[in-house]
Amino acid sequence: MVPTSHYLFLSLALFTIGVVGVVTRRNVIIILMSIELILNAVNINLVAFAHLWKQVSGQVFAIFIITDAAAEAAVGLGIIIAFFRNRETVLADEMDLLKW
Amino acid sequence: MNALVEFFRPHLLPLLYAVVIVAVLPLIAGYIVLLERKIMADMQARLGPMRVGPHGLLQPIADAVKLLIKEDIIPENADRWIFWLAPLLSVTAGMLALAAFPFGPAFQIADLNIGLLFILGISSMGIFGIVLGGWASNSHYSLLGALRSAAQLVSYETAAGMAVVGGLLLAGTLSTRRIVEMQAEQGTWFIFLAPIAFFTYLVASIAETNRAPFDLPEAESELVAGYMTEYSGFRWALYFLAEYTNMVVVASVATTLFLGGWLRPFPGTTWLNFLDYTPPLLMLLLAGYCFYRTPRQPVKVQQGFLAAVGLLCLLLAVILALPLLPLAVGGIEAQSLRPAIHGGFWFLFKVFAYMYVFMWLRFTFPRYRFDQLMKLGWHFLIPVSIVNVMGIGVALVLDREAGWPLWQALVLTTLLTLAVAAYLAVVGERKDSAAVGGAERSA
Amino acid sequence: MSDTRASGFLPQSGIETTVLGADEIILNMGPQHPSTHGVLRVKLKLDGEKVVESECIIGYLHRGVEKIAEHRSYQQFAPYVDRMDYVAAVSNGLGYCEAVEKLMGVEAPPRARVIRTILTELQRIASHLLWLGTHALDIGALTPVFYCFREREEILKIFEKYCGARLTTHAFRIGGLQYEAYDGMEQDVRRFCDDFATKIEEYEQLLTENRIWVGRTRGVGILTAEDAIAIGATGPVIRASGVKWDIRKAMPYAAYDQYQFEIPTGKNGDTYDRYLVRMEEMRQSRRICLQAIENIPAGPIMARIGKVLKPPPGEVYHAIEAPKGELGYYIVSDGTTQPYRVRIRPPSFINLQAFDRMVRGHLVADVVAIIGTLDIVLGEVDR
Amino acid sequence: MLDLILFYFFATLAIVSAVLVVTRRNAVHSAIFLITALLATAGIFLQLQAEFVFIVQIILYVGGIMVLFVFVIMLVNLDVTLRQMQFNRGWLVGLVLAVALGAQLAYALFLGRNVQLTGPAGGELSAQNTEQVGQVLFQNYLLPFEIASILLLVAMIGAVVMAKKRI
Repeated sequence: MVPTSHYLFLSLALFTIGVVGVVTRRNVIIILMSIELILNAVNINLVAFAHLWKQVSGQVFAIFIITDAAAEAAVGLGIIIAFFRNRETVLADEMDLLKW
Repeated sequence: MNALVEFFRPHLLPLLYAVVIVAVLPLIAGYIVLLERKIMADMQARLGPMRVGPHGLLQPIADAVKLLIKEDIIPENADRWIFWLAPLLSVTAGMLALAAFPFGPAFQIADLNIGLLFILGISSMGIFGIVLGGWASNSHYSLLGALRSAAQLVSYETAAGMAVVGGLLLAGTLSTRRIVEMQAEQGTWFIFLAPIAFFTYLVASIAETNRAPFDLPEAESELVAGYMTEYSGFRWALYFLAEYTNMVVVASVATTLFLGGWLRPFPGTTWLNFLDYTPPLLMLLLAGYCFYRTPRQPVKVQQGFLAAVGLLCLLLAVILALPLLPLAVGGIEAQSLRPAIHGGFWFLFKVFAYMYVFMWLRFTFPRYRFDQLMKLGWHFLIPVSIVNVMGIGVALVLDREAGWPLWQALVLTTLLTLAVAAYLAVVGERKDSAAVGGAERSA
Repeated sequence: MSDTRASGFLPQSGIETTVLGADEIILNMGPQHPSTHGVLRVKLKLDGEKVVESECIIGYLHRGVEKIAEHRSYQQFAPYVDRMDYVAAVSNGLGYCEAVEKLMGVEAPPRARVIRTILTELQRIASHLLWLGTHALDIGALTPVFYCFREREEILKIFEKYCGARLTTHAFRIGGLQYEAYDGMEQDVRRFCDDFATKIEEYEQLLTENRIWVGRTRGVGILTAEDAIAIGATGPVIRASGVKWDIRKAMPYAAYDQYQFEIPTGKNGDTYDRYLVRMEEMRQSRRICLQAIENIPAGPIMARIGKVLKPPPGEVYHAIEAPKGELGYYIVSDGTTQPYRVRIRPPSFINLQAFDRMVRGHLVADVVAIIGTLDIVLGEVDR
Repeated sequence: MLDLILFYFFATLAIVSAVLVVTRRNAVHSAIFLITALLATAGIFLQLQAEFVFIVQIILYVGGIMVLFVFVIMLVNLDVTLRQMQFNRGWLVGLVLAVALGAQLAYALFLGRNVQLTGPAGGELSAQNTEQVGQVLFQNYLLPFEIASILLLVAMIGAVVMAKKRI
């Protein structure tokens, strides 16, 4: 039996790597991917506790998070495509004009 | 050490099955290619491969050797790493999906509690192989091919998913073995209970394995060979193996879900029991045909080869006939072995019948244009399969709550779904002719 | 070629520009492309998948046939004519021989004229069969090509028995025929015609009511009657647009005035109508052959003309209905044994002018269907 | 014993590919490493007897979202970005702060690692994981389920409006 704290340390590691990705990268697509990583870390926590207390509601909530991640990725990529078509760039710090 | 052996004991048999499948699959894929070329030739009033071995039976081996020896070109500034990874991804996705199929009551690698969903999930990974392959070969044509196939696969995966859900409602469970047992309990295959689900799945699976009339991504006339343009030699063979493995996977899903996996046709009705004798008789017929043709072979070695094939069929006939005889060998009642041995035969028979329909459609229909293909998928196939799922749901509720007999409720809902489908087709036709009028004078 | 490079009309190498960013891509089909029926290079300017503009670049098969004609005697030039539309060599030969006969004021004997008609109609069926096979193959139907070539083989056997050659036959001579009809020719042609009736039903079954075939051809590459006449298109291309114009009826030549046959026309000039028109033409050609074999008149097969032909100075224009359209010969003679000028009106070249007008607004997959429906042969386009 | 081996295998695979996702210059490479990270986490879900979440992760995340990512990366395939700087100017500050946050949380976790947590007792994870998830999803969580579907609908419309060239 793997103690639950191992899963918590793993999800913490993924969470920090995700935050590092979001904070340091310039390419918006990589930032979106790091956000997916963070959501994944959260999922591991949920499923780990669902396993600990034998409650299935943890897994159900994990599924809700996955659907939310799907919605967020779709809209995020939609914005990237719309932005790219106008400014030919995908870098976060070049998106500095509120209206062009 | 023995803890490890003890631990692995329950997994030894599935491991053996896995090795058998992975070893036999390239051979089967090769012989499916030969079968396809023979059927294509037969439909086109010609003979097909006849040179290599009797009636071309050694052609797949010749093809495999040729592909192995052929030079393996990697385009100049292609992304070497992804170029190498893409075909592997496709093949592993195809082979992994084979793990959950019950080829016979005993012969199954893993009876997962989420069997069918596992297969759908893994085969949806196959898209990456195509998309990354097209992107990595850094040529305009393969990029267009990759974009087209990604769009096509994604849209037809939804339609296939909905069609499978239609079948699952009747089965009530996801595990593939239980699905087949449910069909045995209800005595009929699910194709008769949910015909629309079967046909939408048939069309969606053709589109999902990129086969004509939906083979847009590698339409020879426009994009030369789509995402496979820059691949050659063994890498191209991997893509080919992936395509045929996908075909086997898709055919097995249809067999398990709609055509009653290892059950013989009409398992429930007792007066049709003579059908149990068909497997050995069929094999005997095949063996007889081989022996009848042996003297006619021009070359001595071909005669020997064909005789060997005849003997093989005879052996199979004996094995299939064994469980029918009322004898008990080594304590096991022979009759009890019947479902196991005949099951494998019936499963493979249905898989090949399903693939015959694939090949038959390929050689009679021209190719769809890309926008027609998308329109068919989104405007017709997905709505019909969703309405079908609702129809089956309503039928089940009527059956359980209102006490209607199941097949009556299903007939009613199927007719309703057909009405909706007809309406969608008519609307599609009218919009189609309007759009065509517009396109003509757009210059 | 330098000017096109300057205008950036050549496709950019590699894919630095993004598929999304560049709003227009130049797609280069040919000259070596599986579906351009020979060495035709088509430069398409695409917006996404829609064709915005197209340009056909020809000349890859130019052999200077008309210039060669000025240094050959009339008989010596006859084999060159077969190499132009190599799919319908017999009708090329018929056109040239009849033009020179008209120039010399000589008339081929009736027996020669009937045999010429039979062979030309068989050649029309063979040419249409090759068109149907390759056209269906481009649109994706793999089977018709093998059925069509099986029938075409029968016709080529008849040609081989008659004049020893299958493709570039050089079957006719100025003034009549070189070879007498081999005995058993009537039986061969009758057997072919009877068996062909069922075979054409087979093609119809495979394609005509096929939903995908109709979807891919109905409304694709529409050419209205006015455009067709303005461009000067002829043959099945103009008849599918509703114009009832066929040289065999308008200006009968050889023995066409003796036989009854209809001229099929289409309504709205799209690929599907051209398909129907050509299929009907094959049936009509079969009817002509059957009527012609009934009574092949006896008599000489060669008019009395000297060994050395010296037509009187003057000029002549003679047009016949080749499978692709109106094939015309304009010959100017200066009284010597060699023509001063031979100008050939190739139907494929002129039908090809309709390509750009038909292809605009369609998708890349339709471009292939439109090239197929125009039924062009590059030997005739480039000469 | 085997559980631990499996766990460490999946854990290292997930962390290594997560690091590679964040550090790769080429967007497609990081997309592939993200796929391996997602598959590793799916393996961990399997280990925690969460079969349905395992397969939903594969179908939805890897089969759906990542295909979208790769599709967009191919459409937006700018080789010019490869030559530009990948990390923004203040990357060191960001890195330090993030690692500090991680260390704090790690310390908190380390302190509480063998605390006996008391949670809602009585529940049990049945072998038929899918049926159980289905029951709970459609009985106790029906309202969130409907809200999630509306969320997806809104997201779909938003994405289409954003990405369409000419509406």
